[in-house]
Amino acid sequence: MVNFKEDIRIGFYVCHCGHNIAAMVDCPEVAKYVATLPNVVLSRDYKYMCSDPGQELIQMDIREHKLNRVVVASCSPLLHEHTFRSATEAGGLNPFFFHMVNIREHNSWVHTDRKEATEKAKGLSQAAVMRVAKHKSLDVKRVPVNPEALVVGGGIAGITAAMALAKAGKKVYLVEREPSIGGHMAKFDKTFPTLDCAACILTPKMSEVGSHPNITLWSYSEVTKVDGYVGNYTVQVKRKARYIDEDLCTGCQDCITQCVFKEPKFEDLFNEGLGKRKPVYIPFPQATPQIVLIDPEVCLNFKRGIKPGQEPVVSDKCKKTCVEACGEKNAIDFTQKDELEEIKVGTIIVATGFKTFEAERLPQYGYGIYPNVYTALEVERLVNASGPTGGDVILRDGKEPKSIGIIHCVGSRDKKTHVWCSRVCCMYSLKLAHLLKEHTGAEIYNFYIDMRTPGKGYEEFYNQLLDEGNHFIRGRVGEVTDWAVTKEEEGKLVIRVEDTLAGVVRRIPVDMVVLATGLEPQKDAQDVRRLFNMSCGSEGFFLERHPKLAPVNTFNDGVYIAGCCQGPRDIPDTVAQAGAAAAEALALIDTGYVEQEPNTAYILADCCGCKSCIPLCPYTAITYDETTLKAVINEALCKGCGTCVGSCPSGSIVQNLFEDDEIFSEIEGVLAFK
Amino acid sequence: MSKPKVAFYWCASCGGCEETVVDLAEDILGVVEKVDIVLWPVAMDFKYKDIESMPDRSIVATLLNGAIRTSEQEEMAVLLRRKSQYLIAYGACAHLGGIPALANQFSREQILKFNYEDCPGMVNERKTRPQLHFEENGCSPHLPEFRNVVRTLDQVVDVDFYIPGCPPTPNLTKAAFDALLSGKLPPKGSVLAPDSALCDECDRKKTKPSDIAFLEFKRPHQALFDPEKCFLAQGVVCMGPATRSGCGAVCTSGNMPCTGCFGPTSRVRDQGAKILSSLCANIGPRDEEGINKVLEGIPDPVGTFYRYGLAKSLLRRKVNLPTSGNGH
Amino acid sequence: MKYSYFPGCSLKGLGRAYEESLLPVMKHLGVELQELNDWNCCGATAYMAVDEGKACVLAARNLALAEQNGGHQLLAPCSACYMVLNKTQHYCQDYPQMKETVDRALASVNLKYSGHSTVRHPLDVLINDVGLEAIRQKVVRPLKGLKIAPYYGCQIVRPYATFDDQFNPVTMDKLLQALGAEVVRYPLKTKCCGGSLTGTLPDAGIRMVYILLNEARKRGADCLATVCPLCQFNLDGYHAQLRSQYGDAVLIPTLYFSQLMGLAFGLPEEELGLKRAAIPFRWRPAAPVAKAGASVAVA
Amino acid sequence: MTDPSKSPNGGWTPRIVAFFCNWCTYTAADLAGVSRLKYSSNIRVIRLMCSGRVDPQFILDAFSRGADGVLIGGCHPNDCHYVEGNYKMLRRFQLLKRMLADLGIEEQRLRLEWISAAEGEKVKRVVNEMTTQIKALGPLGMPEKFRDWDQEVIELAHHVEKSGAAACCCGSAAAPKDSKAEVAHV
Repeated sequence: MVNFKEDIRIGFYVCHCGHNIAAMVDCPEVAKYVATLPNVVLSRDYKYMCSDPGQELIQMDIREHKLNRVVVASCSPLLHEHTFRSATEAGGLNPFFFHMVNIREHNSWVHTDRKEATEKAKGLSQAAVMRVAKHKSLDVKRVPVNPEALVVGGGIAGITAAMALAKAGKKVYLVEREPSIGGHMAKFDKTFPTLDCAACILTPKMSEVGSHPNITLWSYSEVTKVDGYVGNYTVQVKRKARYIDEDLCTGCQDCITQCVFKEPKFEDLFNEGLGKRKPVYIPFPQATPQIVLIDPEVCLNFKRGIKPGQEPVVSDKCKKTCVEACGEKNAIDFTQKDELEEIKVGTIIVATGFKTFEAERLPQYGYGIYPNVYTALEVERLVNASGPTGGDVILRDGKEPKSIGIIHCVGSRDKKTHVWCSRVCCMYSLKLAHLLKEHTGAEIYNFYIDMRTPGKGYEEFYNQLLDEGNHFIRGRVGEVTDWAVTKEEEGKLVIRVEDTLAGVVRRIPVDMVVLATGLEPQKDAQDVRRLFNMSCGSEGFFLERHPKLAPVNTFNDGVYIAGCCQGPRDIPDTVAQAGAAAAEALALIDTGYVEQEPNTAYILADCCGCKSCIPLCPYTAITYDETTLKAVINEALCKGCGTCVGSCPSGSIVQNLFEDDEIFSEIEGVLAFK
Repeated sequence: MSKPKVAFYWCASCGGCEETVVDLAEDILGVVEKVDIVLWPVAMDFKYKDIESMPDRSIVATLLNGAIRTSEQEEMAVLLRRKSQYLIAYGACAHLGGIPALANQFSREQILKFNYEDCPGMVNERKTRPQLHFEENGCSPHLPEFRNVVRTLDQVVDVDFYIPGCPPTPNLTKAAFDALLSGKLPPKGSVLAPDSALCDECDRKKTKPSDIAFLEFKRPHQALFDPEKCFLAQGVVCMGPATRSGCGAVCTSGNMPCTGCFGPTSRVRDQGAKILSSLCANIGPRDEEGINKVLEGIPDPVGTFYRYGLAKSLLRRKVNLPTSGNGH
Repeated sequence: MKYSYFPGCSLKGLGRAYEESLLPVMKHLGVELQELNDWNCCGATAYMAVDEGKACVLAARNLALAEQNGGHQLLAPCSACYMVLNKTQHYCQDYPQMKETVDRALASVNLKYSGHSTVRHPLDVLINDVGLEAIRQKVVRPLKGLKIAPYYGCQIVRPYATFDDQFNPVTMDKLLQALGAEVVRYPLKTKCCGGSLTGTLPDAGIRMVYILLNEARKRGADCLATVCPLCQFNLDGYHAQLRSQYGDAVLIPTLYFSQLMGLAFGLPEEELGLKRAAIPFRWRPAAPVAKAGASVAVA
Repeated sequence: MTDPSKSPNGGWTPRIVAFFCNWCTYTAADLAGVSRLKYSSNIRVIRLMCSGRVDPQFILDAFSRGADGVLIGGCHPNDCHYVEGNYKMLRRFQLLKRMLADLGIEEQRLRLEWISAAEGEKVKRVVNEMTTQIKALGPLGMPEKFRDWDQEVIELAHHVEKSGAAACCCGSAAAPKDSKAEVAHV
């Protein structure tokens, strides 16, 4: 050890962060106290340490006062550790001779007694000063970034992100769970507030994705496993059996026409169950890829009663007119099985979208009880020219509605279901009101809590709807019932609501009720979160790294989020966010490398070879060397959790940045404050 | 020139350490040839006054074994410290507290009450307890004070070196003498034994699998041990991985698991905490119920993990016992 | 299955038919009910409206007694009792001051309420503990052909929906279906029965009774099934007033679900308190088809 | 120098040392800050990458240096950023709390909590709860206890000193060495 006798010279800085810290912590007093501690040669308080002058101050002091350690007490290290490490490095020191104290998020913002907060700041600062004295010089390791990217989810967010990456010349895998990309947007008729035809603006993008040479599109596929780390992920994708050879199918759809089922008779999920399809089908006319698939649950050529997790069994009972129709193309393959593919990518964009609130959960609104109660998404299909009714609004009982009630905030802004505002329902309700009026001329009643129309042209659209003679009743609907009190109500659905503007309880009979169901996380959001090592907010949407400054980043470097999987948002916001996610991924790819936090562990020569640590490592980074009879850590595989270090019975494993002595000093420090 | 003076002394100990000195066998003759033994109560007749009258630092080295429990032991430790150039804590008790330090789980009163009243076989109708002073036949003997706390030697006086073990092995003892006599001494405060853990010299190491996951812990009386297989692989708590080597793996060679008498390596502050950490982390089940089921096999963690090291552990003693007060 | 049983005043008074039918039905299903020794008023209605503290103390005394007897499952068939006991538990949990008031009062009679008891409703026990299948197996005279409007009233699902949906409870629907009856869709199943208004503002109260009965009739119901003594009283007792106010007495009977269970189980009719109703229920299930070994119910 | 365990406003107030994992609980504490939730100031957080890094020595060391409570925060089961470091901590915790009970340390003084990055509210609740519980228990005060225990030895040392010949005592018997007296080794 060359520097064994080197004097420790610590520079300490406490940041006011404007009033954020200074209002609750007496910063000059903290600086005064720290100045009295051993090894501290300089102690300052400063208004904004993260500002350029603040960082320059550190650099200047390192040179002028021959500092060899730096401590900054300011905000969370998750926010500015990198900033100050860089400043330390710019001053000519190894960046890891720096330590940070969190006196904002963990102190000034959460405490109310100035004296107590000041004492706490002193204690935390003392701990850092004692810790930093033990710090060692460490090297940052650079790891190359695989330039290929993965986009998970083929809705408008995934499509946008994939296209942005592909246009920049990067190879992209786009994995979509459904047989076609397009997501929810493909189901919409028009988009608010401009009333663009959703298909007209989306389908060109879909086919662009489908044919782009840089994009490998895997529909009807799911990510099943993710290994590795930023820049170097190994991803396993399950490609579900379509019973169609994707390379051979031309999308002619002759098989569908020739299917032994002359009429479609199975539930068509793309049309929200309002229409029917055959066992061999294509989800919708503009589906991308233009490849059919066979549903083994209902196809006659498979045995009935497939149990979950089991492979369908071919029965060979059908005449197989589809195979005949396919002819020489020979694309139908009843023996196809799910296949697992492994790909290597450097960055991942998760754009797995949302699901709509299940209206059955609010039985007072009668969905599933009264046939003429619809969800908004069903109405999207109902008014859609390519929908099950060809765009005619024909109710489930065959009638055309003369009056329609649209109930807002179904499953939103409600403590019993979801507390959040789903952001899009007010606007899509206005859009549906407009479309329904256009299609049927019916009287339209909107029942709302508040009209929320923030967005370019949104308020104007609301005004237009008011002018069109739609009724707006402010009040949360109590119930939808077929309990008729008057003659006029007989045979109708009665909406009971307190009109909070007029101060009366109203009963409004209508022919059709539309429930503006809110947006919620996908059912398997928790599984997906674990797969990609992300976090979820308490409501279940994926958590961004920082709500303002890192809205598309996650806590897992190299994994980005876009679209409604992060929270409800409309199409323009989703597209913008997808672009931001792609830009983040591009920045990483074009940098070409990532710097890894040097917090890996290593094994000392004194290791006795007891092998206790080996089973503890989830990354199999620890192995037993049969020649030295000791354990060794493969630094490339170590991710720096320190579990082996905490468990080594003879103290023979050291974790860089979190050495035992560093932590013991920190413990001593936090408890030594006077 | 006179031969260097050496002293042996014993405090709260079983006498086993003295045996080790004798176990040097013929080598002891070599030692006796080179040194002048000035104090060795177990074998030779010297008095307190003899030592007291010696000039300070006139003894080259004192090997003191046993923990410190009484005022007499403290006084001797202080005296010998003053008279010696090197004070060596000899054996687990002086080094770590040893078996006597398990008494740190009980209060002074609990111990006296048990030993002079409740212990089976005790006949003491008047419940007489030892007194510091008493008069008998015109004499007024003075007895040492029984302290509240059992201490290691270095918790009472400054210690230069440690020779670990219960007892230390002849090899280590001889090596220590060699170092002393040749003047080739390591830095002050060193433990005179290797700094890796026991597995390093245990033959059973090669039989330990790399994927251990404990599903149960057995205690030594609950099973017949495979004489070759790693004890941990047999589900038996073995302190070896957390214990300094140097003993030559005598226990594991004798088909008994290591109980930790050599104490931790220099890199560990609390031997018990470390073996707990290692054993527990490698338990198989993940749910509390399953984990606790496995842990039923360790009914007395303090006695198991701190068999020799309680006095030297981070907490030293059961924390809620009556503290000071001399309990006269 | 063993429960402490808190009858409350209604089941010993106006709602006696509820107790008379519930006890044999539960016994028939192997459910053991032990009446809480020395129970007192649950604290409902007047008390709760005037002084919540005193009401909670009253309810808590019953809960404490149940705990003392080791009966941590307390069955409360009357809706008002059920709600007040539940409310007391919630109040004691959520408001430390209320807990203090309760503790102090109970301490003066050497009682302690720790919050460990659970208040159960018979429907909850029947569906979740006994199970529909066990009930189905006891049915010897299926209520085939009987159309019933299931009426739950307000208190067992509001404000605390403990075992069923707040807006669309279905436990009794399932139970009645298990008895072989046809359940008509009755959207007013949790609407107010008129409650105490029949005594204080008769016009409003009677109107509610009329709405409920009229809607049930409109939907083809032969009778209403209820879980609440007050509901049963209101729906059964004001037909004369209905005639005078609306010119239409709507002579449709209202029964306790337990009475219907007794009939389906083939229990002796006179034990089911059927005669206590003002509007007689004359419909009877067909006698069981004689099966070898099947128990024959008393006619 | 004032008594470290006295709050600046007078009177004893608990000191809780917390070991939070970087990915979930530390982030949750940041979130509590960003959300301006208010909780008691008795907690001192030490950031580790994973709860699996929490060496039981850290816990004992914290107690022995004056902590009245130790809180460990990790990711929820199945959510560990490092797959299962939290389970390893859970297993240690199960035995450690039993061992601490045997050593006379009350159960409430050591707490393991799973707090996800989204649960700022839970940080607040847990810290406040623990502070209240430990306030009720009173100080653990290990440093004071050590001083108290060693009083008996110091008395003797004074006595020996008084009885003469103490002038050139080389072994400094005057005060027991702090048990942490670091030992260098061969």
